[in-house]
Amino acid sequence: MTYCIAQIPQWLAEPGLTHFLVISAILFSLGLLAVLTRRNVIMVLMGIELLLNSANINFIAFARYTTLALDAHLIALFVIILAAAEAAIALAIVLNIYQQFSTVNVDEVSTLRE
Amino acid sequence: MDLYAFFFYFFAVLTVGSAFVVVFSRNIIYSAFALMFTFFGVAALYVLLYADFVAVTQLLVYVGGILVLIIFGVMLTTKVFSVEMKTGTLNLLPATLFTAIIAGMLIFVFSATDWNVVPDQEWDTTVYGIGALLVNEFILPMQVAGVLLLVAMIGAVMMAARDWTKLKSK
Amino acid sequence: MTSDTLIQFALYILFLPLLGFLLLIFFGKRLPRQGDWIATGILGVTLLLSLIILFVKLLSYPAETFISQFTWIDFGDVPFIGPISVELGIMLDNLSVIMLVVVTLVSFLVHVFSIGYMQGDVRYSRYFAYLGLFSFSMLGIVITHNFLMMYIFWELVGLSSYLLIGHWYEKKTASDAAKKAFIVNRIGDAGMFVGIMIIFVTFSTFTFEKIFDSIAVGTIPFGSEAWLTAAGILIFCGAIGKSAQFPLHTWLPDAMEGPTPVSALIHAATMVAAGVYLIARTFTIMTGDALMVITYIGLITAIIGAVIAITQFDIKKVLAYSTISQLGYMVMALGTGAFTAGFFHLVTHASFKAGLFLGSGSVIHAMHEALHKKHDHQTDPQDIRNMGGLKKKMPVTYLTFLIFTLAISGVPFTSGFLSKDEILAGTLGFASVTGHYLVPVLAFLVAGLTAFYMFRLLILTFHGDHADSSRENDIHESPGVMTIPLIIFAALSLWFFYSFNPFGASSGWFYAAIERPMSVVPSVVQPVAAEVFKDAVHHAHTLAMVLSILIAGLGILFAFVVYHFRRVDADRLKNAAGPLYDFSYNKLYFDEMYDRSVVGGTMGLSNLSKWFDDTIIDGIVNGSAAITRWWSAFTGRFDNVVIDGLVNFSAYFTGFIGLILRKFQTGKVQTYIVFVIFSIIVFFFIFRTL
Amino acid sequence: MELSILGIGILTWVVFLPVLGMIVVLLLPKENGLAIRATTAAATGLQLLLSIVIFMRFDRALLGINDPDSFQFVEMYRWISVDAVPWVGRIEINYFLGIDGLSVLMVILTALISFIGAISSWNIKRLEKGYFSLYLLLATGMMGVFVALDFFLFFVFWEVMLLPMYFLIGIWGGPRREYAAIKFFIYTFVGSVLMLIVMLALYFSVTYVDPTTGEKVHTFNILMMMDPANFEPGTVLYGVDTTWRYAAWILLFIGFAIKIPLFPFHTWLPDAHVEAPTPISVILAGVLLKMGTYGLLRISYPIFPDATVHYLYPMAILGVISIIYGALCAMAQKDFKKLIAYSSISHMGIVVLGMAALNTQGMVGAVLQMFNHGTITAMLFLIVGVVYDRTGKLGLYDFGGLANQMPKYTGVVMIAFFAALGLPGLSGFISELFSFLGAFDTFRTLAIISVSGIVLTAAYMLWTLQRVFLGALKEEHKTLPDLTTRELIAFVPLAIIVIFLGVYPAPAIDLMNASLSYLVEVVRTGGEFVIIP
Repeated sequence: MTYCIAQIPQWLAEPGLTHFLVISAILFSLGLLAVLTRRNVIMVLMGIELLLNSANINFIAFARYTTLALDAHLIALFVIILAAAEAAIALAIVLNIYQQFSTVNVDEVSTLRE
Repeated sequence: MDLYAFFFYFFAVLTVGSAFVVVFSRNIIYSAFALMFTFFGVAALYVLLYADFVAVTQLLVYVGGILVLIIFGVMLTTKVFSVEMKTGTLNLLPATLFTAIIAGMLIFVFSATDWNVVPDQEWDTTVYGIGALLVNEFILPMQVAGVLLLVAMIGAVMMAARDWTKLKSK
Repeated sequence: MTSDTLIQFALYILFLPLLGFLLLIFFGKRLPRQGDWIATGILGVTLLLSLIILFVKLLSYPAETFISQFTWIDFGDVPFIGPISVELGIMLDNLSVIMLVVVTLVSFLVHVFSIGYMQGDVRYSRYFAYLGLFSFSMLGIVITHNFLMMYIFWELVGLSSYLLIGHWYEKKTASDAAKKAFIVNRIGDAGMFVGIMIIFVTFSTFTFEKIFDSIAVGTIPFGSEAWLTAAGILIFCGAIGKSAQFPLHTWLPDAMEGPTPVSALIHAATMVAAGVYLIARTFTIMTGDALMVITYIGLITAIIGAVIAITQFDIKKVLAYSTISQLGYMVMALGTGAFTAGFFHLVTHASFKAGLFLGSGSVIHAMHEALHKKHDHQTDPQDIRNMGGLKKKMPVTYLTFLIFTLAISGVPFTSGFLSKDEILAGTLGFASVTGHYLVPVLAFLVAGLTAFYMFRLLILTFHGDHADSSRENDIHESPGVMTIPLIIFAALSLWFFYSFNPFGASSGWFYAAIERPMSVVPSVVQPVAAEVFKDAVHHAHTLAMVLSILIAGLGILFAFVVYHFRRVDADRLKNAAGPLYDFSYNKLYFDEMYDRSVVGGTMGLSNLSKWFDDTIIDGIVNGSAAITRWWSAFTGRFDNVVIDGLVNFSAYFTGFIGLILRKFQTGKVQTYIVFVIFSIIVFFFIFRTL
Repeated sequence: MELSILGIGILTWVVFLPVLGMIVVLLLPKENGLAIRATTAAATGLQLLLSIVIFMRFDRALLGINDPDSFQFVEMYRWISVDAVPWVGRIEINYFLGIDGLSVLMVILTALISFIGAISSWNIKRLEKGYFSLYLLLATGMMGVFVALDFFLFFVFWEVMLLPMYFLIGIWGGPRREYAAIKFFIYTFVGSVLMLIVMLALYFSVTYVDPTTGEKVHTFNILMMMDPANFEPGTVLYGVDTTWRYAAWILLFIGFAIKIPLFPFHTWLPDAHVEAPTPISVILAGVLLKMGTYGLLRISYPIFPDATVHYLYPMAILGVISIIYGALCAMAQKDFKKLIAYSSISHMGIVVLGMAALNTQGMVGAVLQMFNHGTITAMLFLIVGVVYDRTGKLGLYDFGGLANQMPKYTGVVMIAFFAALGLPGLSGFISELFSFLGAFDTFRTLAIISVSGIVLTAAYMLWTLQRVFLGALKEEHKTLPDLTTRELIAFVPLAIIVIFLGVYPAPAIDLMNASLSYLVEVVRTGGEFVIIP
């Protein structure tokens, strides 16, 4: 019993790679949930940003704890660049959608079906 | 529990908590602001991971750029001062279920895997290294990224500037 | 004159008509008189050349055979088989030089006749062009020295026959008849093709001479005499088709839809006789069994033709069935071994039957003009019931027609008597050697029937009074271009061209020139040996002559009694015969039988194939359609989207998946992502267990 | 023999000239229809010219088949070479072109039909630029298949041919074009997949020792695959008469049989033909079908001689079924184009029968029949196209009496129809004759049965002739114009070839006789050949 009690705090006390990964996993799931469930396109966009962030956390964590090193930093940077571009385009599209359909709810915009 | 662990848990809770708000808040404005805290938290986590340059970039781009864009988007497409601020959900049950499974899966994989961790290395600032890499090995991706940003910018302007109502009336 | 010159002449004879064909088909309409003089002139030249060849050959080289050949296709030394090469070439022996004269003569006279008969036709130049093509192909059959060329020209005469029968193709009956002629001939040709395949596979050559030599030294197909017999019979199939033998005789009466000169040239004198010529050419390799088959086929054909001819009223139909009957006679003669007699009959028959057809053409021409003058388009100008009494109006036609009729009936002092008498003697001799007495009995019966129905035709057409006296005055004798060929044919139907003795041809030049070739087949399957047969014929000869004169006389007498003097009422006879008359009048119901069985069967089979293709193989296989419907009912949300059952399971499966996926196509991005995630989860669990 | 222009081998020119044309077409403005058409005609015309040069310079005595030294106009470059991929070894794919007696006739046929097709594409109305660039790409793919000697390259060309065909049918076709295009695509693609499987199996089984480095290299070289010594012991396809080899042969056979198309795999053909625009039908029947039989002769026969010999009889049976079944189906059709499509099935059956005979006459007959069927069927489809262009109708009962109205046309029709039904004096006869003669040597009964096909062919061809051209002219057709000069340009060369080869086939037979005899020898010694009466 004492063995177990001693174990847990130590596991908690030293945040390592796994901790960051778990954080990123949670962020990922939350982002996914936003993407999946929200009707508002902008909320979906926010979810995507969360997803990208969680991926970035992974990269940086691996950079710190494995041999990936600076390469991972650069990849993270490119992801950020991508996110910026994506956000700009996506919002432009959202504006267009809004002007076209007067709504930004995805379930009402289903012309893709035809 | 040393200082590092403390900061880690603090920012971890900040990040995850505000992310929860982002996702579950019914008011989109709240979501947007909570997103800012998430980005902050992530930036702080980067710092904890010795990624100073990335952290700063995160702050500049996400908080300074993307978030502002998003908030603008919200303002432009939602009647801010009405009660209609609340946004609905769909597919809630299956989506939550799937997401839970995914989360479980991910966490299981991440924690069960025996990562090939190298012994703790102490780093100086990464700015110099990143700079060197950017103009050497990563020169092509950087150029491409630059072009991408340019294209995205022009494209966004073009799309956003098109006046639909006028087009329709014609 | 050397053999080289003869060969050269033969080549001219062969290719001049082709030249005429090409000239007329391309420039015919632009030439003066639409080029009929070119075609006729060319045939005149070929006739002259053939006569020269005939005289030179028979006088200077009676026993020699001239061959000239070149290698057409050379496969070289073929692995596992040995050297194979295909030679084409021409051969001049007594058989072919006589045939050359027959073909060019009839063709030339028919050309002359056609100038009058076809006057003002819509496709005048085309008609002469096709005649040229026919002459070319027919001459090719005559002078070839190998099976391949024989087959090639065999089919080409079929083509020209098709084109000429269908000359007036606006008429459905004409184009039907043309089609029928070609296809029925094709059936025979297919058999011949198989025969040639057997020969080629065994001997790796098509050349007659080489094949005969190989068989003589004992090489036979697949080492069995049965195959040799089969090869013989199969080659004879070609003759069955072309010479309108039973059971493929039905095309010939229909072929009378073509212009009458064409009937004279192709369907009486030359092309249909090609079958007989083929048997004569390949007589050397015919086994006894094959010859027996040939005999009986010929006999059956002779009887069928004669029986049907008795009751027909269309002047050309009567002649057509008489042609069938006479061809049967020739084939039978060759089958029994009366080689020279059979071939002799071919030659004599060519002139008098061509004459008969041209005479009928002359009559039809006159009738047609008369009817045309009265604007009568109802009355059939070919029906002998509408004729009668033409004797006075058309004396030349009548006289020549009378000579032809006497010839075909086998009355002494005609060429027909000479040849027919020899054939009957041959059958008697054959019967005395082999014991097949049915053959001579029926042959004599046919001779009697022939005399009867030919005189019936003559009497109904020319004697008595005209059926409609109002048009009698409009009927005139045909112009000179039409009567002169008739006179020439009539002259050729007399005895003295063939033998100075009017009661026996065996002393004439013809018998000297044509001799039965030696059989080369293995001795176990040899037909009756030539010497034995000759002896038997010699013994039977006098009997045959007496009998044949008697029987022909009887037939003629009977015809006069019934139709001229009307001592016996024809209708009473008809009623007495009852169903037999109907049977004969309806051509023994052969056409109906074939329509039901062969044509119907093939069409049925073809529709079955189409159904099989559309329904079973292709289309939406019933099962897959049913499953599709079940699936759509199950989902309840989709129309019956027809999965195109692309025959095999994989295609069906693809469609199936497509249907499922379609359900997921909601148009909402988020739903899609849900599916993506779902699949990720599935994959995760799959790979975890691995 | 070597022959190069501007330092580039003549075969490369022949293959890629259309691609050059395509580039020019793509650069032209899409309004300039005449220039686009002229470029297409020029590219295919030059291709034809070069193929005639090849015909002149071709050495008739060289054998080819499995002997790399006696192939002609050979070009070989290293195309893809990847060192040391894990568990694959060195990947080596060569750009390997060359022709022998088997392929030379097909090269000429392809160039000829491409040119004729380009001429008859003149009156394509819609989206000319797309049409003609796809058409040129198709021409390259077809030509490539016949000159490639590397299996991978062969496969690439095979697929290159497939895609333009799909679009050409799917966009420029008749009312049910999507259905037909998809059907064509799926059928052919299934064939490709089967071929791909065998190709990979062969690749992993065959090695050769690189003379420069001394290491063992896997290769796609078809000629290497023909040498049993090159098969690695223990690999899938090693040995003689093994189950795997039989299986591989069957897969390949199905792949090719779909293309031929042989009896149970043929239903894509009628649909594709009915929907395809006329020039595409011409190409489809004139060239594409030959790829199947060519593939069998080039790949299945010499690489798997044991399996080939083992399956000769079933193959011949399928051929006979195709002959008779195709003819019967053709007879029941009411649509002009469908009728011709089924007649193609019937005629290609003769090719298969001749090939299965496995002797020189049969093989020569088969390859000649491939060529002749190409020219004759091209004529037949052009003939259908002529009436379709003028009236928009295809039903056999919609016409009648055209012979009087359009005499030149009817003349051409006569030549084509009679050539198709195997009239002596026209080319179809020669090839059918030798196919049957060869088949009779090996399969006596089957050959006799198949001869009934020539009767059926005569029946449906003449029936069609009667229904469409004879009889009385319909009122609405009294103004139909006869052939135009452009149409005559398309018809006359084909008619001349059909007549010439019918009268004097030796030039064509000499081209391939040596190679095909050698192929027979190679295959017969590689397996246990028996004659089946």
